[in-house]
Amino acid sequence: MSLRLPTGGRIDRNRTLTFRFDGRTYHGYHGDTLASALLANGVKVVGRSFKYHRPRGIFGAGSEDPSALVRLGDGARAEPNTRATQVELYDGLVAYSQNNWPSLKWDISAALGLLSRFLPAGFYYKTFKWPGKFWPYYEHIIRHMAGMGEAPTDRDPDRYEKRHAHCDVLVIGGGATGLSAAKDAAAEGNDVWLVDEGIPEAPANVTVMARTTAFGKYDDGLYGLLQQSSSDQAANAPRQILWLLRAKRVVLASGAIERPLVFANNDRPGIMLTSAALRYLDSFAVRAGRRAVIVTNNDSAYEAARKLIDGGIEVAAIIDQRHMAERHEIAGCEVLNNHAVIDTAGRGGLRHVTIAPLDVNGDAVPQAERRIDCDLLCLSGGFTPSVHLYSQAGGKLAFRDDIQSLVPDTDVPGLEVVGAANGDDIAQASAAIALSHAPGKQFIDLQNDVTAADVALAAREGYRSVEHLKRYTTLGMGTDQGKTANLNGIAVLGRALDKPMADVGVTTYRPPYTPVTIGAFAGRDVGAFLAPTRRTPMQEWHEDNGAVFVPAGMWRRPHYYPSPGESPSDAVSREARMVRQGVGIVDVSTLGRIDLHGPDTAEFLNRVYINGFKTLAIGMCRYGVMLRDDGMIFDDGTVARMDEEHYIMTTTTANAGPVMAHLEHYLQVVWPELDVHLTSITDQWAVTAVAGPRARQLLENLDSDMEFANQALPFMGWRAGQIGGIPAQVYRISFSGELAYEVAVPAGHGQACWEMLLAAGKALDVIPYGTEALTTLRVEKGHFVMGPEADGRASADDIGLSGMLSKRKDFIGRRSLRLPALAPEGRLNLVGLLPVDGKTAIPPGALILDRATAAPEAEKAGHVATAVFSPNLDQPIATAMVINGRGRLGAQLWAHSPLDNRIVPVEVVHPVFIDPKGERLRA
Amino acid sequence: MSRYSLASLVRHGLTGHRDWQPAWRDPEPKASYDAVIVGGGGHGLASAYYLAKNHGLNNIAVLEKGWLGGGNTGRNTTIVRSNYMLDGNAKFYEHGMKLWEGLSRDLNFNVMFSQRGVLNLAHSKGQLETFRRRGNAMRLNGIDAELLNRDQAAAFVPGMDVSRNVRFPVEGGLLQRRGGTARHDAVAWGYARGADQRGVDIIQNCEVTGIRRDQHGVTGLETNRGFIGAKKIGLAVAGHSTQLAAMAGVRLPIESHVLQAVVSEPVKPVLDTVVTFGAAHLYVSQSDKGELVMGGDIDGYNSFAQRGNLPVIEHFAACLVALFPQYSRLRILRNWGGIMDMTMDGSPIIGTTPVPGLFLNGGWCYGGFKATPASGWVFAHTIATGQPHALNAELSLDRFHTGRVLDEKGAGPYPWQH
Amino acid sequence: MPDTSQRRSALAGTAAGDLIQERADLWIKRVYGDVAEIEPPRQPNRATANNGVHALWVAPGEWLLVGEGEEIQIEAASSDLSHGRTVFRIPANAARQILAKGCPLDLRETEFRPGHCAQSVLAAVTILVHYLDDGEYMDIHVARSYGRFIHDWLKDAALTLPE
Amino acid sequence: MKKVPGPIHGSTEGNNVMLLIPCPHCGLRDQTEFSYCGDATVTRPATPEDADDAAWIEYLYMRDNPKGPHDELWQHVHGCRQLLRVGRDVTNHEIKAEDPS
Ligand SMILES: Cc1cc2nc3c(=O)[nH]c(=O)nc-3n(C[C@H](O)[C@H](O)[C@H](O)COP(=O)(O)OP(=O)(O)OC[C@H]3O[C@@H](n4cnc5c(N)ncnc54)[C@H](O)[C@@H]3O)c2cc1C
Ligand SMILES: NC(=O)c1ccc[n+]([C@@H]2O[C@H](COP(=O)([O-])OP(=O)(O)OC[C@H]3O[C@@H](n4cnc5c(N)ncnc54)[C@H](O)[C@@H]3O)[C@@H](O)[C@H]2O)c1
Ligand SMILES: Cc1cc2nc3c(=O)[nH]c(=O)nc-3n(C[C@H](O)[C@H](O)[C@H](O)COP(=O)(O)O)c2cc1C
Ligand SMILES: [Zn+2]
Repeated sequence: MSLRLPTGGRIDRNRTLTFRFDGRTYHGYHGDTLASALLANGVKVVGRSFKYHRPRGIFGAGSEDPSALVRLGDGARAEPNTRATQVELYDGLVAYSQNNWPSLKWDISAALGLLSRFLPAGFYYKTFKWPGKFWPYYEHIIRHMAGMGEAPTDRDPDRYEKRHAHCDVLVIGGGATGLSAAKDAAAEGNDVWLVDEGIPEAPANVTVMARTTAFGKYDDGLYGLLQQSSSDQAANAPRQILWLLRAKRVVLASGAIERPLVFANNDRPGIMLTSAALRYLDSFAVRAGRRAVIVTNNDSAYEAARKLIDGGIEVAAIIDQRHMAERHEIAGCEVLNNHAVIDTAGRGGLRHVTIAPLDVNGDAVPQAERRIDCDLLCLSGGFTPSVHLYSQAGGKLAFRDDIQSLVPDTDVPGLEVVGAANGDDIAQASAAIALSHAPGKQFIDLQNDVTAADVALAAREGYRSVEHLKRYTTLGMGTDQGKTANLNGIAVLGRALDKPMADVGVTTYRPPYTPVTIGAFAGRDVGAFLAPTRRTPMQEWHEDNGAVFVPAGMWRRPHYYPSPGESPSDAVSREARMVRQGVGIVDVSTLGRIDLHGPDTAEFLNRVYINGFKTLAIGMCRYGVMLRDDGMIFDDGTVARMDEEHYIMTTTTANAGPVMAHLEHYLQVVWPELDVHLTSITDQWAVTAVAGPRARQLLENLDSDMEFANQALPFMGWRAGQIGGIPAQVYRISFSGELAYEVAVPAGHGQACWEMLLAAGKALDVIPYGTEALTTLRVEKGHFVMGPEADGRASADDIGLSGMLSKRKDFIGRRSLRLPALAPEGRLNLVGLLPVDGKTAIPPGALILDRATAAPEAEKAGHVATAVFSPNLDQPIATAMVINGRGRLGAQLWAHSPLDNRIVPVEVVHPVFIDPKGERLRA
Repeated sequence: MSRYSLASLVRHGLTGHRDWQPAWRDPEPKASYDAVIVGGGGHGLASAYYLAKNHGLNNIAVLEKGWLGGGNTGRNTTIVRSNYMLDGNAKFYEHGMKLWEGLSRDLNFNVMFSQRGVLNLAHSKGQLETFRRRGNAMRLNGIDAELLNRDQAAAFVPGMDVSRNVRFPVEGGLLQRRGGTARHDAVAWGYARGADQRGVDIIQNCEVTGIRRDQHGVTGLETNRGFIGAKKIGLAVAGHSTQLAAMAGVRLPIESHVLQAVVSEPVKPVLDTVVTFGAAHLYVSQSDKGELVMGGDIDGYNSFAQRGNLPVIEHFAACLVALFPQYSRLRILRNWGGIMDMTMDGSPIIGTTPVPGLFLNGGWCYGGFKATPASGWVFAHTIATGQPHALNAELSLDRFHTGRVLDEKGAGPYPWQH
Repeated sequence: MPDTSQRRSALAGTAAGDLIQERADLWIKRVYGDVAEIEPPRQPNRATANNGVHALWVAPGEWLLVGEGEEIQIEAASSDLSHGRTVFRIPANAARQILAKGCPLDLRETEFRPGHCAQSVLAAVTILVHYLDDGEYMDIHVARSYGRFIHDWLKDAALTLPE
Repeated sequence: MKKVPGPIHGSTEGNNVMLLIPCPHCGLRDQTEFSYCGDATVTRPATPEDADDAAWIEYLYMRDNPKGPHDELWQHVHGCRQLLRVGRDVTNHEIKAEDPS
C-alpha cells in the first residue's frame, strides 16, 4: 500500500496536481500541503540545517514546524525559507531545498559536522581575532555558511493590500474552542470575526477568515492579521492582505503546540511530532511512515497510537519515559514504561531507534539498550499553550508543573484566553528530557542547530539568564521562533543550573507570530504611492514645456527650463540673467499661505514675528521673521493685511505645515484668550512671481482693471482686481532684488493666468525660470533662506537681522536672546564670499579655514552655505556662515573641500552683491 | 581565566568543552565600593573596564537591574560610524571608531566589528549639498568620507534601485568606509569579561531604587539587594537616565522614547554594507547570520514600554521595498523596541552633574551603540579624575544651562523630531 | 465670484474613471463663528443640508459650507476654498471598500451613516469624508495639490473591486 | 474663543482601554490622525522677559519624563486640528480613564 490512503482526508482526489521538488516531478491532490504531498511521495529529506547542514525533514504540520523550509517558486516569485507545511499545493508548483551545495544529497558543508566539536555555541567570539586584518575574510566565509535561503533578485511582481476593519469580537483560532466561542458571540448579536491559519469550519453569522494569521497585538485593540490568498484566487487579486483589525473584545483560542523530546540524533528525517503524524493521516490521508515508534511523557500518546493504527500505520512500540506503576495496554503494540529513546540511526531517513530503561535519576542505562526498527518516530513531549498574543498584550505567565508549561496567569483587559491556549484539557506530562550519554547531538532547536550540550555550555560559561542563553546559542531565534524548542531549552537550562523550570523564566514574545512578508507590511505604499506628491496648478504646463524638476518637500518644482542643446548651468545662468535684464516668471504656488481671521490677529502676529505688525495698513504687506522659543530662526515670509480683521500669511514651502502647527500651538495652548482663526489656503491659490526691470511693463500689457504704477501699487503694497476676467490679487513683493510682483489667482485659473502672463510678456522676451535661478538671484541679493543659511542653529543676529528685532514688544524666542550662548561674540555670521582670483568656483559645502592647509587641529572659521555662479557679476559668489564674519569683511580665508581636493582662497564680503540700496525693487 | 584563541577552542573541543570558565563571576555585592556604575549595558561595562584598565581602579562594581546587555545594547541595529558634522560630536565618535578598530584584540573577545561601510543616500541636490558639508567637516576632522554620485552609489550597493522614475530617486550619497556593524551582544559580554578579569564586580539582578547623598555629595545606593556604599556613582542607564538622576534630585533635558527595529528571515549574503534611505527614515544592513536588520524613526511619543506600534514598521517596509524591490517577498521575523533617552538637542550628555560624586552618561538618542568604547573611555576618565576628558568637554549637561546646545539637525528642543 | 465652469480641474489631463467622479461644480467655504444664514450642525462628525447647501462640522465653531448652485452670501468671516479642494463622489458601497485600504475610520454602516462626515487620513493625506443624505454616495475632499495623487490612489484601489 | 480641553477620558467601552486617542470633538480616533506635541505640564512663563535664565531653561529644556502616567498634548492634525490634553500611561500606552472634572 502506498503512503496515501485510498479514502479519507480533506483532499479532492478528483483534482490531481503536478508539482516539482528539486527538479523531480511529483503528484498530489487539491487540498494537500506541499509537506503532505512530499510525504505521500515518500520524500523525507527536504533541506539542510543552518549550522551543521544536517538533513532536515518534515517535523510538524503547521506553523510550528522548524525544519521543512524550502524555496518556493522561481525568479521574481521565488520565496525563500517557506514552510512546506503551510504551502497549499497548486498545479505547477515548484520548490527547492535550501542551504546545500552542490545538492541536497551531497552537501559539501555537511563535512562541517566532522568539525562540529570545535564549533560549539559562540565559537566565533573566541577566535578569528587574529590577525585583525583577516577578519573580513573570516567574516566572508561565516556569512556564506550562514543565512538560509536565497533572496530573490528581481522586483516582486505581486500586489499586496492593506485593510482597516472593525469588529466587536475577534476569535483567534478555529479549533473546537474557538468555533464554539465564535458561535456564542454571534448568537449574542455581535459582529464576530474568526481567524485561523488553516481552513476552519464556517459558522453562520461569523466572518470567517481562513489562511489568516493573527500575527501581532498592538495598542488600542489593534490586531495585525495576515491573510494569504488561496491558490485558486483571481489573477489580479492581491497575494496577501494585511488587515489592521480593531476589535472591542478578543478571544484567544490559539490551541497548544506539541513538544518534542530530547535525545541523541533526534533530528533525523522521519522523526516528527505525533500531532503532525495525526494531522497527515486525518487531513491528507497520508501515512507519515509505515512502522512507527512513539516516544512520550504523557497520556496523549495512547489515543494517538490508536488513531495511527486505525490509519494503517504499524505502531511497533510506545516508549513512555514516565515511571508509572501501571502500564497502558494497546493491542498490537509494545508499551514500555520508564524507558527512553537514546539514539536513532538511518541515512536520509530513519532505520531504527535505540531505547534503554531509565535509572532512578532519570538517566538512561546504556547496558540495557536495544533497537527497534521503524521509519517513523513520533514525539509526544506534552503540549505548550500558544500564548504568544496574550504575552504580547502584556499578560504574565505562570509555570504549571502538571503540564510542564507556561500558562496565562493575569487578566488582560479585552482579551480572554480559552481552550488549550489557556492550558485547559491538556494531558499531564513529565519532563521532556531524559539524559542519555550517547555521543550524538541532542537537538533542541532544529532550525538553528542548538543542542543540549550548547545549552549546558552556555550555563557553564555564565550565560545563565534565559535571555543570555538565547543570544549566546541562538536558541529560538530562527524563523519558527522556537515554537517547539523554547520550553525544552528552559528545561535543559533548569537542569544545568539546578533550578526548577518555573524559576528559569521565558524569553520575550514578540510579533510577528509567524513571519510576515515585507511586501504585505508595505502594502499599497509602493511605487508612486510611497509618499504623496503635490502638484501646483501650473504643473502640467511645466511638464509640457520641458522643465527639469527638483523635489521640494512633497512637491516637484521646476528646477530650470533648458532650451534645446543647453547645459543645465547655461540654462540657469540664462534664466537668472534674463530676470535681471528683462523679466521672468516663476511658479511660487508651493509657498504656504495661511488665512488669519479674527479681532486679535494683529496682536497675534505681533507676538509671532520678531518685528512689529500692529501698524500694518490694509492694502500693505510686511516681511517678517519668526523664531522658535529657543531663539533660533524658524521661518520667514510676508503678511498682507486684507481687511480689518483678516490677514494672509505666507511661509516657506518646506515649513508650511510646521508653521501652521506652531501657530495653532501658541494660539490654543499658550494664548487661548486670543480670538484668531487659521485656515490653510495654500491650495486655493495659484501664485506666479513676475520679476525683472520689465515686470511692470508686462503687467501693464495685461487686460486688467488694476494699476501697477509706483504710486498706485507701491513696494510692499497689494491690490485686488481682475486679470482677463479672472479675479486676482497682486502683491508687490520681491525676493530677487528686482522690481517684482506676485500674482495670485484662484487655483483653477492658475494655468490660464500663467499663460496670460507669458503672452503679455512675449514682446518683452519674458521667460519662465526655475528654483535654481531663484537661488542664484537671492544669493546675489544676499537673502538668506531656511536650510543653507538658517539651519535651525542660526539666530536673527547671526543672519544680520538684529535691526528687525523689535524692542517694544515681546515675541516668541525673544527671551532666549539673553542666554549666554546667544551673545554675538564668536557666533557664525552670514557673509558673502568672492574667490580671490575672481573666477574659481567656490565649492559648495566647503569649510572655511583661516589658512591654506588643513592641519587636523585647524580651527574652523565657518562653512559655505550656498555657492552659485552669478551671471550678473560674471563670477562665482557664495553665502557663508563665518565666525565673527561681519567683523572680517575684506579678510582673506580659504574654502576647503577635501571631498574633491579643492582649496579656494576667498575674500569675505558683504552678503548683498547687487543693489545694496534696494533701488531696483522700489523702481 | 583562560584566553580565547583558536588553540584554546581546539583544546577544549577535545575535552568536550567541559572546562570553560564563566566569562564573568557572579559575586555578591560588597558593602561599599570606590565607584559604582549603574547600568550593565555596553556603556556601563566599558566604563568599568576602562576605569580598571586605564585608571587602575579595582574596587568598583557595575549594578544591573536585569541581565547584562539587556537594555539598548541588546536591541540596537548595531551601526557604527563617526560621520558627524559638528566638532563636539565628530572628535568624540572618531575616537570611538579608533577603539573599535582594535577592540576584539584588546578584549580578547571577537566583537565581529565589520567595516563594511555606511552609505547615507541623498535624494536631491539639496540633500547632497548638506552631505557635502558634513563630509568636508569629517575630512577636516581626519575622518574618512567620500561623496558618491549616483553611479558610484549603484556600484557600491548592487541590487539597489537607482532608477530615475521612482518616487525618491537616488542622487548619490555620503560614504564612510570605515563605518559598519558589530555584534552587539558580544560588545557587552566582551567588556563584562574584560572588566571582571580586572576585578570589577558585575552584579546582575540588582536594581537601584535610590541614591543617598549628604552635604558633600553621594554616599551610596539603595538597591533591591540592600544598600551599597559608593564614593562615586556613574549613571549609564540609557532610557532611564531621568529616573536615576531624579533619585539624586537632578532634572535632565531628556525624554524617553521608543525606537523599534525589525529583522527579516535569514538569507544568504545579499547586502554587504549599511545603507540609509535619505528621503524617509530607514537604515538597513545584513547581519552575519543573514537577517536584514532594519531601523528608522522613533514612534514619536514618550514611552517606557519597550515595544512600539505598526505604523513605523509599515513605513520601514515601504522604504525597504522602495530601495530594494526584490526584498518584498522576504519576511519579517521579529520586531522589538528599545527605550531611548532623547535629548533636547539630539546629542549625548557625558560628564559631571550638580551633585558631587554623581556622573552622568546618557542621552544617546538613536546612536549610542557606536559610542560604546569612546563613551566608556571618557566616562572612566571623568569619574576617575572628576573632570571631563577633552573629548567630552562639549557634551556636558551644562550646555543646556547656557543654551550652547549641540544640535546636529537644527531641530530645536523637540526630542521627537531629532 | 469665481466662475466654476471655467475652473481647471486638478485632474485635467488624466483619464476619468466611472466609479470615481470628480465634483468640479461645487463651491466651498470655511466659515467661522455664528452663521445666521444656515443652521449648521452643532455636533462634530455631522452635516446638515438646506436647499442644496451642506454645512459640515470641521472644528469647534468652524464649518465647511458646500454648495452646488448659487453661492450663498454670508455675514460671518470665511475663507473661500472652492478652488482649494478636489472632491470625489463615489458610490457609498465602493467608497467603504476603497477607503478601508488606507483610512482608519470605522465606516461600517452601523457606525457611519448618511448625513455623517469625518475628517481623517488616507495615504498620509488629510481627507474629509461626507456621506450624503441620500445614502448613495460619499464625497471625499482633499486639498487640491493632492488631488491627482489621491485620484490615482483611489483608482488603483478600486481596480480589484469587488472582492 | 478656543480653549484647550481638560484631561481627556479614555474610553473603557467594551472593557478595552486603548490608545485610540479620544478627541473630545471627533471621538475615538486612530493614532495616525494625530501628532504628538510633548509634555502638557510644561508651562511657558507668562511674561518671559521676567523669567530668569534658570526658569527659562527649565521651560525650554527640562522635563519630568515620568515613567507612568504622563499628561501630554496631541494635535488632531488630520481631524479638527485641536490640541488635546491626554493622560497616557507611558509604560503601557494606555490612555487613562479619569474622573470627569
Ligand atoms: C532599536 C534601536 C536601534 C538602535 N540602533 C543603533 C545603531 O544602529 N547604532 C548606534 O550607535 N546606536 C543605536 N541605538 C542606540 C544604542 O542602542 C544605545 O544608545 C546604546 O546601546 C546605549 O547603551 P547603554 O549601555 O548606555 O544602555 P543600555 O544598554 O540600555 O544599558 C543600560 C542598562 O541600565 C540598566 N538599568 C536601568 N535602570 C536601572 C536601575 N535602576 N538599576 C540598575 N540598572 C538599571 C538597564 O537594565 C540596562 O541594561 C539603537 C537603539 C535602539 C533602541
Ligand atoms: N491531548 C492533549 O493534550 C491536547 C492538547 C491540545 C489540545 N487538545 C484538545 O484540542 C481541543 C481543541 O483545542 P483548541 O481549540 O484550544 O485548540 P486547537 O489546537 O484545536 O486550535 C487552535 C487553532 O488556532 C490556530 N491558530 C493558532 N494561533 C493562531 C494565530 N496566531 N492566528 C491564526 N490562527 C491561529 C491553529 O491553526 C489551530 O487551528 C481541546 O478540546 C483540547 O482538549 C488536547
Ligand atoms: C542585530 C540583531 C539581530 C537580531 N537577529 C535576530 C534573529 O535572527 N532572530 C531573532 O529571533 N531575533 C533576532 N534579534 C532580536 C532579538 O531576538 C530580540 O528581539 C532583541 O534583542 C530585543 O530583545 P527582546 O525582544 O527580548 O526585548 C536580533 C536583534 C538584533 C539587535
Ligand atoms: Zn478632533
